[in-house]
Amino acid sequence: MDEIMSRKRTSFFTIFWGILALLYFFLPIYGTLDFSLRMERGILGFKAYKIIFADPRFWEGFRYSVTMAVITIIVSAAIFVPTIYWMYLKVPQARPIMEIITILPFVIPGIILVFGLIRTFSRPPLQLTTSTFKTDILMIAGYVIISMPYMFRAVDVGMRSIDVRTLTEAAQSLGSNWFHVLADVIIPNLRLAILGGSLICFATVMGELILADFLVRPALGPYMVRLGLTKAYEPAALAIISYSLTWFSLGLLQFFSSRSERQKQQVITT
Amino acid sequence: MDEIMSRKRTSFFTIFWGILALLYFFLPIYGTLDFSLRMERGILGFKAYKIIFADPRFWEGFRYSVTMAVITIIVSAAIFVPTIYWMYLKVPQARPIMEIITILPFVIPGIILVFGLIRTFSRPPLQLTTSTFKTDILMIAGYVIISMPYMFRAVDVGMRSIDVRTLTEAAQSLGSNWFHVLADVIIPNLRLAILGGSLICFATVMGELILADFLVRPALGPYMVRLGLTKAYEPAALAIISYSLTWFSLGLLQFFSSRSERQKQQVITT
Amino acid sequence: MTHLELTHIHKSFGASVAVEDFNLTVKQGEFVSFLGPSGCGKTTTLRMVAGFELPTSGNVTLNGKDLTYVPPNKRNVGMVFQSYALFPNMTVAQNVGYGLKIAGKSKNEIEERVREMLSLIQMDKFYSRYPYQLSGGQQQRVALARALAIQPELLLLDEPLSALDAKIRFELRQEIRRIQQKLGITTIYVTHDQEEALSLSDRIVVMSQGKIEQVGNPFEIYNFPQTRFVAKFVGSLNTVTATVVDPAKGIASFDGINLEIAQGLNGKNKGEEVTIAIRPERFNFLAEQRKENVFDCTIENITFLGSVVRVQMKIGNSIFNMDTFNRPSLKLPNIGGKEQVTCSNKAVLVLAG
Amino acid sequence: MTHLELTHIHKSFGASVAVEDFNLTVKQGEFVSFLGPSGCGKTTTLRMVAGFELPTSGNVTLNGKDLTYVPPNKRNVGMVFQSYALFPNMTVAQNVGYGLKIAGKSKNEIEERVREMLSLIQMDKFYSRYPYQLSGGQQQRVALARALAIQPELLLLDEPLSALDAKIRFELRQEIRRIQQKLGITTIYVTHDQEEALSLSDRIVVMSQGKIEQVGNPFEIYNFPQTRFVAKFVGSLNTVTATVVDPAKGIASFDGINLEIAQGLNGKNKGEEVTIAIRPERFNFLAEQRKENVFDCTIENITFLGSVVRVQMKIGNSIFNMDTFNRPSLKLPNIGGKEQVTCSNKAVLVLAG
Repeated sequence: MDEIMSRKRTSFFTIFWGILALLYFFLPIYGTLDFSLRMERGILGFKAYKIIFADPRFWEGFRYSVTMAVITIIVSAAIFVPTIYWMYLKVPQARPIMEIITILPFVIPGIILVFGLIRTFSRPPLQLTTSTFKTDILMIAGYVIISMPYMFRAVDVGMRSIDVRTLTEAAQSLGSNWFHVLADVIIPNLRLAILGGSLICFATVMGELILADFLVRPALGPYMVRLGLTKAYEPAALAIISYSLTWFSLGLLQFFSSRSERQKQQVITT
Repeated sequence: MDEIMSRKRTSFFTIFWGILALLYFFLPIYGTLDFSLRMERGILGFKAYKIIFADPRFWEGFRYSVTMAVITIIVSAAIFVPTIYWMYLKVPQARPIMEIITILPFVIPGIILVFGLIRTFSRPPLQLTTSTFKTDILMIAGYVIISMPYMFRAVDVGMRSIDVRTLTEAAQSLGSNWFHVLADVIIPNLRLAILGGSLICFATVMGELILADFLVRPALGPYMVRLGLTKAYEPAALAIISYSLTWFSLGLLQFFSSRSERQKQQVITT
Repeated sequence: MTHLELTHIHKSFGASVAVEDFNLTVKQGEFVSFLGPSGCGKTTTLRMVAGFELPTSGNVTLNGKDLTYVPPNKRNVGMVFQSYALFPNMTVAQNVGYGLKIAGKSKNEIEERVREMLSLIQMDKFYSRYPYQLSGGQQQRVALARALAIQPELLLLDEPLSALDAKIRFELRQEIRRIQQKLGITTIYVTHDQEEALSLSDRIVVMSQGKIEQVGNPFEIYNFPQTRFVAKFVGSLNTVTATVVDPAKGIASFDGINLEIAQGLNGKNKGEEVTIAIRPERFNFLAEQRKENVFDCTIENITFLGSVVRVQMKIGNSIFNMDTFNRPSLKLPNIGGKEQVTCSNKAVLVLAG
Repeated sequence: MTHLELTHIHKSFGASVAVEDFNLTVKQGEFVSFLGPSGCGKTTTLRMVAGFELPTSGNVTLNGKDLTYVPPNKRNVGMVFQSYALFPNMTVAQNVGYGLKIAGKSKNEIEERVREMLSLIQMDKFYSRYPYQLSGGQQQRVALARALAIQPELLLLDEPLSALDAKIRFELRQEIRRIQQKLGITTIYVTHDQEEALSLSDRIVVMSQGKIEQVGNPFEIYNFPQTRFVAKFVGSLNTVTATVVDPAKGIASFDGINLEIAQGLNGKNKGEEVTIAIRPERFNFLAEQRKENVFDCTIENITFLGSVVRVQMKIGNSIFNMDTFNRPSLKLPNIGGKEQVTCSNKAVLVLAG
């Protein structure tokens, strides 16, 4: 009897928190969705969405941000995967320093970071704001910093779940050189971690506002804000579009991770 | 001989990456610092800082943001510590869901989140924008969401480093009730984790821009942006002040963590 | 004198049954081990005694009081965990004194009791140390002292030595037995290590798949296993399938070789198949004239196991192991050589099931 | 016939010395174990043979070729790790074939060799499984097959069984020995488990604090330990400090009791103190008339250790352990009772150092 009570209590608490979380997160989303569909008085319709999809500036911003996000992901992965691998293998004592460095973008307010970047690189000797191409390089550099915590953490967690050192030695004793160790053994086992980091990276860049705004580049973030200051229904529709994209990405991630989560766990417990 | 070479190669790479990281992070900071001291032509001086410290709006924003940050930290900790403890103890299978939920603020662009919040709570039935007090409640709610990933992750990592379940059972078998288990055993061992989460929370709220801007509250973020749009030297000084605060907090965190890092590690390895 | 009683304990998690109809009576001061492989339900049973799990049905009674639904913090039962579970934020003294502090004892009383417990485990000097400053063995001693400080009516140990090195395991085992005997505290000890169970216990409960296989003292468990599982799990064993030749005289045969069995084959029929077991150490090289149970064998392999030398030999078409003590004067046969070995008819076990 | 040679190997990490003047010659096809407690330098030595560490000074020679500075991927040495280290992203077949793929072998050749290796470890059916679908023991078998697939000149095993359960450890031990003997591959095996080293090896290198204590076959190591460390580390041991009474006849005494020592006390002076060691299994209850080494004792304690019963007894003022096999017919003395025990004068060891 007592056990049944305890069971009930457990599920009561679980349900309670679940509902609270749902309300907290989904009430705003529901409100936004509802609002976005009411552009035409009295009927629910997709007019706001149609307006957005018809706006060439939306597509420009979307294309630009996607491009920037993809480049950012490639640069981040190319920097962090070998660096973290090297750290795990040769200088594990450097980990605390790496952690501090990669936590900085969390801790230093975004605006400050952007001010610093612009201040430094908009004057000689390193003037990078003279052409859009150079400015884009500066954008990427900024995005890499901003998304660094996510990429570092994701790859770090991935590395920690495999025994980097022993796997490397096993591969070496079978004749592998460094390139083969990375390509055959390390990266395939980090696929999920890199994918996870990339998705968060992607979302961060897609929503980034300040850097693009200050460097006057046609990204999606400033477009959304401008829309928000002048229109009523369109920003809501845009928010819903953005949400959907995000959920789709998260769904992908969850799909891949649940498929291989059991693998990982079993590898660890045996 | 070969070993000496290998040693040299290791330290070469370490130094190479170290210098690169330094340049990447500290060049902008140095640039900002240098610029902030040049308000008076030809001499290095603290004029820009004096102007900021003399501005009552700076102090207003500072006081407001600090208050908000402290309340956010208290609310976050009060929500997350018991919830995560409960999750570890009773519903470990809920972890993936919790992770997804708490990653949302990373993944959903900040502006969207803010739009959603404002859209929902500025209309009946839950109109919270009618008085500054109610708006501040909305601010806190938003800040708690925005800083949720940091708080959750920090507490989660802390919980993982202790054996929550066995410690709880040990305390129970010695006569402890739930309150004592939390107060005597769990929270003291999470002090560092909570401190770390709180500091990042603090930094996030201090630098937050969009929520405060849209809800028209006198926080530090909007003040900095306004300053950045109209002045040249003062924002740089403000950036340096903010940096110093951040580094001071990080230093504190590092001081506490290095003191007890060895403890933790030894507990784990023995 | 019955102290702890478990009656018809049954525990299932969803569809899977963890413990089935577990009945046990433990006397005041007795040291009882639950022995079995992982997943046999021994830890689940212990956790039901501690109150961390509730039985699906059945009752736990301590000193005549029904504890089945009493929460763990009201049971006055001391528990020692495999992972030590010392509170990392407290010193050794604070750990040991924690239960007394919770019970609202006075500072002086706590201080005195902590000193007493630390002297019992011979760790007086470690009073102000933190757990991370101790070795695994020292931590487990402190955990033991902490569990005993509250003067529990019952001491529960859940594989307390599994995380330790062989040498420390051996030392601490003796320490646990010494303290248990000194305090005369009723103790339940969960382990998968047969040597621990045999060397520590007054009685052993051998479990498999949620059920009790046999309850008995170490001598009985080792020398008179009642089921095939117990025989296989405790110690090593040669088994062979034999055919009953003469149930009355206790004779069975395998590969055409007759075996005399002192315990007899009552209730078996001629021609029936039985499983015969002989422990490796019960074989000897033939030294004197004997008639019964003398076997011709071919030596297959010889392995040093430390103090014991294991000789693998073929009798008929079956492989048997023989263990003898390793001594420099031992004249080991050649591999491939023919020898004669013997074993007492009392050494031949007939296994049930 | 010298296959692997380690000469004057010395390794230090900063100020701490891990291995000191290590010299060893291993013959083609020999199975050599490095035995010692953790931190004794055994794994470091193995890693220098594998090429994962470079010696501070000294040389590693294989088949007459100096390997000291050859990188690990050019050594053609197979390695098996304690943690299995299978590649989680590859199937069993891909794991086993990986070294051949790297070596640029043809698909058919790889396929054939993989099948051959899987049949050697009796895991043909697991061809397409992933590591996470295997038990620990199966994973370690695959790791062994993977290391052997490249037909290495040398097989190195670093505590390969430490992560496994007792029963599987025992099985896999025999499997490793069988495969090693079948292939005749020179093997170095690192372990802290004396039973593993004794049962597997042709020769054992006992190490302590970076130095070789003794090199010998299992019989020599167990029965004729040359140093106090070896005697204590391998098997259990009674030690007592005795005074030399008659160096010529080999008589020493402790607590006023004389001991006859077959190996003699040459080079010792009368009145000098020596450390005497007797293995517990060398004692016996007095059964026949004897003169030398008969001791009056008081029984202190009796412990079952499974197949062995350990009797703790006091001779003079010193505590000794005696081991006898556990058998139902065994008449155990009463605790506190007086008995007479004896041991051969050949059983008494005099320890150096």
